[in-house]
Amino acid sequence: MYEVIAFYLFSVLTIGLFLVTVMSKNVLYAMTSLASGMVLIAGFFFILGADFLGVVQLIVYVGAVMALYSFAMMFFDATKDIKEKNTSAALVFLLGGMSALVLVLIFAAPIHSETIQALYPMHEGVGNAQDVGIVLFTKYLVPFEVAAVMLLVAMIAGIILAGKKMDDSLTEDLDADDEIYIQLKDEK
Amino acid sequence: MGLEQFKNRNVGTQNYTMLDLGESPKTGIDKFKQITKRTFNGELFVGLWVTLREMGGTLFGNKLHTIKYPFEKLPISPRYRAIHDMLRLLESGHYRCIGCGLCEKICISNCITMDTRYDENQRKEVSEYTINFGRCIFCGYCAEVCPELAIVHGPRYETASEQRASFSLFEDMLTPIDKLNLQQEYDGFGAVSPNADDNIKQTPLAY
Amino acid sequence: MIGLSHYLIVSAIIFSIGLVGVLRRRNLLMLFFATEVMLNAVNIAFAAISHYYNDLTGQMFAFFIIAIAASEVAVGLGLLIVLYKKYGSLDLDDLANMKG
Amino acid sequence: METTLVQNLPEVTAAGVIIKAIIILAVISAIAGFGTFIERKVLAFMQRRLGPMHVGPHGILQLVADGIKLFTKEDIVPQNANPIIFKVAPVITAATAFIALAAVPVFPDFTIPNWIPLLGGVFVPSIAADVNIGILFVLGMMAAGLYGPLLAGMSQANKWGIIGSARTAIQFLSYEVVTGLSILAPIMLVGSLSFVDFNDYQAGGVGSWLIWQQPVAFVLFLIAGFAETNRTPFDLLEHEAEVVSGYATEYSGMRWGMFFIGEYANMITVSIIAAVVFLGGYSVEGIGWLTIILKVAFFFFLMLWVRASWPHIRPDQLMWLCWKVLMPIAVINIVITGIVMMV
Repeated sequence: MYEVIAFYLFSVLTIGLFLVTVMSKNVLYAMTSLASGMVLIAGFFFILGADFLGVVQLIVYVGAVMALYSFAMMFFDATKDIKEKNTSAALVFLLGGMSALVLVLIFAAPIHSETIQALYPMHEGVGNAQDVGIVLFTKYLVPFEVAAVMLLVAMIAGIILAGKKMDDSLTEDLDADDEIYIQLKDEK
Repeated sequence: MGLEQFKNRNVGTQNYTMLDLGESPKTGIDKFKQITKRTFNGELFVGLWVTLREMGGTLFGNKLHTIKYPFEKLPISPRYRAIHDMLRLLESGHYRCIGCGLCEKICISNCITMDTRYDENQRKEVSEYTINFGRCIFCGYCAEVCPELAIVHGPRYETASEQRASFSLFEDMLTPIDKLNLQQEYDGFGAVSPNADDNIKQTPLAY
Repeated sequence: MIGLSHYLIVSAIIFSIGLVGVLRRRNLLMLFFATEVMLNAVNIAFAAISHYYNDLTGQMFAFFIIAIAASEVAVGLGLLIVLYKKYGSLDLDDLANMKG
Repeated sequence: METTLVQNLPEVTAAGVIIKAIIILAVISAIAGFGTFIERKVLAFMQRRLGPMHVGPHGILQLVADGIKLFTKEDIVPQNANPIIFKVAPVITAATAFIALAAVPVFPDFTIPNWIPLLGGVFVPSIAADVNIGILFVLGMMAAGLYGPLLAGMSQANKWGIIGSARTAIQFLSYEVVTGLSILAPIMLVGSLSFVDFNDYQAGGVGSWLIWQQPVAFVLFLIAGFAETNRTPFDLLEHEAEVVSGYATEYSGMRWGMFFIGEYANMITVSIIAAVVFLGGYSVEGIGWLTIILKVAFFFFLMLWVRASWPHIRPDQLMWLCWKVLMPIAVINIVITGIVMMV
C-alpha cells in the first residue's frame, strides 16, 4: 500500500521535475529540479530494494555530479535566462515517433522474457550491500577496475582542462607569514 | 582606582617582548618537518587547554570580566568630566555657590546662565542657574575657575537625553539636603591638587 | 500492485523527456542535463528489472552507468569551461564555427 | 556476517516508527534551539564573559525570545533574487538534516510501559528507518544537504552569496571524500553498514571501542565532520570577517532560522555518528541510554570548545589539508587496516 502511494508520488514528481529541467529557460531552475529528481530516483531504488544503489545515487549523483554542475554554473552567469533558438516543430514529429518506438519496445520486452533465468540471484536474508559487493568483486571485478581507471583518467582530464593557470595567484605571491617576517625585518 | 594608578598609562614601560617567528620553510622537506612538528607537538591542544582553563576560571575561579552595565558600573577616573554637581557646605548645609558669575563668564560654549539677587540678609544668592547640556562640551573650565569648589564634575556620565537642549536647573545638580552626609569632597578637575598642602607657604607677614 | 511494466513506463517517459531535451535545447549545459535525465531513466529500468527478475546484473549495470556519468561530468565540465572562456557562450549555434 | 534484521524483539509497528519520528523531531529541534543557548554560554565562559543572562534565570529562556524574534521578523526576498529557489533553499537544509537523523540511532529500543494510556505496549525502535546501509544513507543525506547553502547563495543575486556557495561546493565535495574514506576502515572491521551492528560490535565495554583500533580514522572523521557541519576551523561558508555572511547574507527571519536549525541538527548527527561508530554508542541494559547522551554531549561541547580556541583557516589551506594531507592518510589507513585484517 505504502509502496503504491510512494511509487505514484515519486513518478509524478520525477516526471514533472525532469520536464522542468528540459523546458526551463533558467539554468538555476533546471539544475535544482534535476537534482531533486535525482533524489526521488534514489527513492525509486529504495522501493525496489536496491538500497546500495540508492545510496550511491544519493552520494555520487546528488552529492557529487550535480554539485559539480552547480559549481561549474558559477563560471557562467546562472541568474540570466538562457536565450536560445529552439529546434522547430518539424523535429518534434520525429521525436514523437522515436519516443513511441522506445515505449513500444519497452512494453514488449517483459512479455518475451518469461524464460529469463537469474544469473546472479539475490539471496534472501542477506543485505543488499553484501550481495552487491560479492557480485561486484567476483564477476564484475575487471569492469570495476576499468571504471576506476576511467574515473582517474577523467579526473586528470578535468584538472588539465579546467585548471590551466591555477598556480598563478591573482594577488601578490606571498605567504602570510612571509609578509609578517618581512615586516619584522623592516622594523629591525 | 586612584589617581596615581590611573595616570600611569605610559606605553613602553610594560616590558613587551618581540616574538621570534623564525624562518618560513622554503623547501618541501622543511615544510613537511614543520607540519609534523606542529601536529605532534600538541600546539593545538595548548589552545584547547587555555580556553578550558579560562572556562574553569570563569565558572569557579571568579575571573569573570563582564560588568552588567546598567546594574553595575565601573569606577571612573576622579578627573573624568561628567555631569556637573553643585556641592553644599558640610557645616551649615547651605550651598557653596556665592553667585560670583565666574563660571558663566568663562564658559566657552555659553551654556551656563545665572541670575542673582540680594536676599533679605543682603547676601548675594543665586536665583536662576541653568546649564544647557546640549551645548556643554564638558571642558571643565567652570569647575576649575570656581573659587569655592561649588561646581564640580560629578560621577554621573550617562548624558543621553531626548532633546538637543536639555537644561539642568540648580536644584537638579545640588546635593540633596538629606544626603549631605554622603557628599564627598571632590578631588578631581578644578580641585586643589593632592599635594596642595606641601605647596602652601607661610604668608610673609612682614610685608 | 506495482509491476515491472509500471517502472518501465515511468522509465520510458523519463527517457523520452531526456530525448526531447537533447533534441530541443541548444545550450551545452542544458544538453548535459538532458543526458543526465536519460541516464537516470535507464538506471530506473535496470533497477526495476533487477528487482523483478531477482537478478543483480541490472544493479551492476546501473553502478557502471553512474561511474560513467561521473567521469563524463569531470571531462565535460572541463571542456565547457574551456569553451566558455574562449567563446563566451555555450550556445551550439555560436560554437558551430567549423561549419564550412 | 549477520544481518541487521531485528531478531527476538517485538515487531516494529508503524505507530512505533511514528512515535520515534516525533521524538526525533521534537527532541532534536529542541536541542538545536537549546544548542544555540549552550553555544553562547560556553563561548562566553571561555572568553570570561557571562553570555545571555536576562531572559529567564541565567538567560535560559533566551531561545524562546530568539524564536519569537525569528518568527515575527519581516520576511524579505531581495528584488533581483530568484524567489522560488530562494524560498526553497532553507527548507532543503533543515529537511535533509532531519532526514539524515531518521537512520541514526538516538536511544536504544524501548517499549512504552503499559500504564500509559493509548500508547501502552507500543515498541519504539532505536532507529526510525533501520535501513541496511545506515551509515551510507546518513552520509548521502548530508551530502544532499549541500544544496541548501549552494542554492541559497546562487539564487540571491549577491556576490557574497555566490562566494559563499562556491565555497560550499568545494568544501563539502572535498570533505565528503575524507568522511567516506575515514569511516570505511571501521566499516571493514565491523563488516556491516548498519549502526545497530556497530553498536553490538562494541558492546564489550570500553576496551572494545573502535577508537582504540582506529584512532587515525577517528581523528580524520572528526576533522571531516567539522568541515561538513561548517564548524569553526572550517567555517568558510559564512565567515563574517571575509564574506559578509556567505550564503546567508540576504536571509532573515525564519528562513535564516532554518539554516541555523539545519546546522545544529547536522552537528548532532555528526556527534551521534562519532559516538556510535567510534565510542561504543549506547548500551541496552539499565540506564545505558544515558551513556550515549553523555558522549553526544561531549562531542557537541568539543565543537564549541574548538570554536572558542582555534582560528579558522584560509580556503586554500582547507583544500590543501583535504587533498594533500587527510585523503592520503585516510587511504593509507584503509590499506593498513585491510592488510591487518587479511593477515
